[in-house]
Amino acid sequence: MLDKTQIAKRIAREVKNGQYINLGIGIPTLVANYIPENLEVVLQSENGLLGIGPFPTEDKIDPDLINAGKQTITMAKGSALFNSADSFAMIRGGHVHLTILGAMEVSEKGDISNWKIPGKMVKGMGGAMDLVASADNIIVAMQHCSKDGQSKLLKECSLPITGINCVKKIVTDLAVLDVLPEGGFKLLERAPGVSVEEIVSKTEGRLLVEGEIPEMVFD
Amino acid sequence: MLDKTQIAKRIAREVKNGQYINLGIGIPTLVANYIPENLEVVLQSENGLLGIGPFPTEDKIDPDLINAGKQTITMAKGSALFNSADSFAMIRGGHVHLTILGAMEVSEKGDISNWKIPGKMVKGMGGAMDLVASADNIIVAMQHCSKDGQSKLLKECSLPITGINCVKKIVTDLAVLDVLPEGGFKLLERAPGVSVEEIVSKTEGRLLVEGEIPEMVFD
Amino acid sequence: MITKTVKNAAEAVRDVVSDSVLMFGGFGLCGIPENCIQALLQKDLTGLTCISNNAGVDDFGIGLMLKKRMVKKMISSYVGENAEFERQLLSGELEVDLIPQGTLAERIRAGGAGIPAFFTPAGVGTEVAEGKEMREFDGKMYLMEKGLRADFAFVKAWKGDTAGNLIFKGTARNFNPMMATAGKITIAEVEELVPAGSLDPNHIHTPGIYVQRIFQGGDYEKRIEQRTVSKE
Amino acid sequence: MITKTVKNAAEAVRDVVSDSVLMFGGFGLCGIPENCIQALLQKDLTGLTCISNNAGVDDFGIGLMLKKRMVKKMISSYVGENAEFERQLLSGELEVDLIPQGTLAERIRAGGAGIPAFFTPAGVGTEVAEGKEMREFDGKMYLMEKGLRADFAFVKAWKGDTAGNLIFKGTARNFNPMMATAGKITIAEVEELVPAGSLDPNHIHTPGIYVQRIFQGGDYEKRIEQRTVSKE
Repeated sequence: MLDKTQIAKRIAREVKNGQYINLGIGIPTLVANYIPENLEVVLQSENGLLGIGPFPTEDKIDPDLINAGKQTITMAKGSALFNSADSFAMIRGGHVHLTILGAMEVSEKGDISNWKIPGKMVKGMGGAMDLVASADNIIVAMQHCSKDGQSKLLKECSLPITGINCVKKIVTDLAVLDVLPEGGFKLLERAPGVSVEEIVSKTEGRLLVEGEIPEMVFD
Repeated sequence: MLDKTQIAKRIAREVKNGQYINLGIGIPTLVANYIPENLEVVLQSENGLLGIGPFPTEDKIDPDLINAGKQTITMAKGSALFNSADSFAMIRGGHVHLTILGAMEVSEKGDISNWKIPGKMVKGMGGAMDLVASADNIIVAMQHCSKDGQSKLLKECSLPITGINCVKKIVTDLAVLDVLPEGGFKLLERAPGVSVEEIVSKTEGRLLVEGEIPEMVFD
Repeated sequence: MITKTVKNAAEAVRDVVSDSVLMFGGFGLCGIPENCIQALLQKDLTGLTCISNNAGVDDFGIGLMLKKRMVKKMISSYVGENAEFERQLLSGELEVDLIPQGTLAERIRAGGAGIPAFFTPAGVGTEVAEGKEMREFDGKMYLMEKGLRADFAFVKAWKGDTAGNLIFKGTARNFNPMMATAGKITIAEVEELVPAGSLDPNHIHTPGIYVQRIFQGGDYEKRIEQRTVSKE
Repeated sequence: MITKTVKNAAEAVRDVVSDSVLMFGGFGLCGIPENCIQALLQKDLTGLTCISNNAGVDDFGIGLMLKKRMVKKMISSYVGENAEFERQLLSGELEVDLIPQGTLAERIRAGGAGIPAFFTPAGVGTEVAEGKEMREFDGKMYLMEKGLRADFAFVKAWKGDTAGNLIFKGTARNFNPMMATAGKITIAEVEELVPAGSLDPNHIHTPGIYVQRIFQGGDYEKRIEQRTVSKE
């Protein structure tokens, strides 16, 4: 099983040179730490920054410089600031190449739920609905099952939807999977020590398993 | 009869303190020269400037600083630059209080034609259609009649329309007229030496003449 | 040059009345109009509709207005940092309209820009689309969303001049510039107020035409929600 | 940092082919991409659709492309300074789509911003409205207008960095920033190209994400159409 850091490390391998990337709150934010140094990428923060740098040292903290998770940040070399309308113009217009975000559920059609649990939790969708409706490539970082063992990779999402037919790839604590254009999950890799059988049993949606499924390797 | 300078001077009297104003090409541009010095107003240039200053002296000419008539200009104190989308957002959103522009024809319903003579002249509408569709107060500077003596204040415009029900006031070489909300021109003032009868005879659209019509006075 | 200066926050908010629609700039607690919020808290207001990306936290920002029960309705995209908010919402004391963040930003821009409606893909297939017109363009589905305006917009800038021109700092810009365009009366509080002519016209983010009142605020707390640091 | 630098205009326009849709920044001759236009004139292109507020003058700017019969269609708001244009138009050699200037600017912004359509009051009751959907909002009539994109957008900035960030000068900004967002490939020529990190992030008008290629242009003529001066 992968821990959060390993999920982030595995997702970082999906990043390509020259990409502009939006990272969601939680595990996705960690991805920034593991992008290979030889790749040149720019991180977008939907509250108005292209070029997120590392977290500041204590003496460099600036309350006027935060990311979408409200964390204090710095600006990378060559960054640019803009307002929220311009930020989502950028997102909606398809200029951001890759979006990485968390999910509560993903369906075999690529639908995603991550903003609301009726009667229980209402935090709001923030920028997630704009991001998933607009990005060409969406990778989800999530746990394969809920705390009580229910699969979160479903035939249909049970929670209110954030976006439809949008998720392209999922990295969970158990596996890496593609969402096929025609529907269904395709198993690509399994976490160290996790069997194909376990993944099959913990995936409610239609799962395609073809040939030998390699085990992920981490340094 | 008023010359162009006098038309501009007369229109300048309509300007109120604190207004943001867009001046069209030709006579409207001249209005800037006659706004009373005790009034604080800001001139908008739709190519991206709030705060048009005087024309530059020879040594201050900057090809990167022009007005919508492509004339070299300067920036007034406290001005701001922006792009064309932001400029028309400002215009369309009703933030510009007063628009002064030229016209080929105006109808008694306040329709205006000033962008095209079919088969003869096609310069384009530029920003005029946006301006007349958006401004609350539109004053037209124009000649009362064409060169061959035809009235340009009509029942219906004969040329392609720039905007409908938008002109509020007209200053011609002969007269100052309101366009009434219910339709029709109302004569307010006559040019020095011009009789009410002449204005009546040269106005094709419905003309309301009530009481004594004062003659304009210029210094 | 048209002068927009008022003395302080109290004078700036003097004519805000109950049941008004208000916009507040800021993302989380970053770039919020702290002085105006404090001045509004001094007034006896109820029934307000507040448009703001977030709803502050329990003891700061718009959270204080919620606690004082001044707010009838919130229009926001994310309200996750505020327990009192969640309580009022789940108990039905507070009306809430949750809007995707990009749609919220664009609706405010549209409101200020005289665009009554536009189409966006955000929210297609979700409960956000309920009751809204859907339309296909080039094989993709979109929702129609409408422009938003407010009776008063409260924005916070870094620098401003007496003509109302504003410059924001860092990511404290966020929703402030669009909201400045969408208020019937826009009130700007700035950390530093300078005479007109002191700011480079090429650096201005919000032209003065959008600002009806401006004042230099004080005592900015600029509270940080998630203080994160790197080791040296 | 992602580097966008190319050597010169010829390299920047290398893959522009006939029948492409091109956008050109500029208002009149102010802020036009002079170097890119010159490089395009060296190529054997026909059937181009050019989106530009104006069409240059007879012997400069896009006017030179018209003279060389490279252009099949112009999409503009005002073309009054170009006699050759008027001749080709009245003779039917050139297709022309005349669009209100604000609608043109907003359609380009919408194209770059993923907004397929929006409503505007400009053109209601005129021939611009013919064939377009009309709709009433709050008692006022509006037209539906669609977003515009291009295969290539050519923009001219004052300063730019190797990451593609742009700063414009004076009113040479005009249509350039929106067009930068609406090109599938956006090519920026700048008067001064500096290393990434040299420009203040708060002063940038066009973030580098929109720019695929950038180079430092030269020999700017910056021709003035209406030289107007005051006496001292």
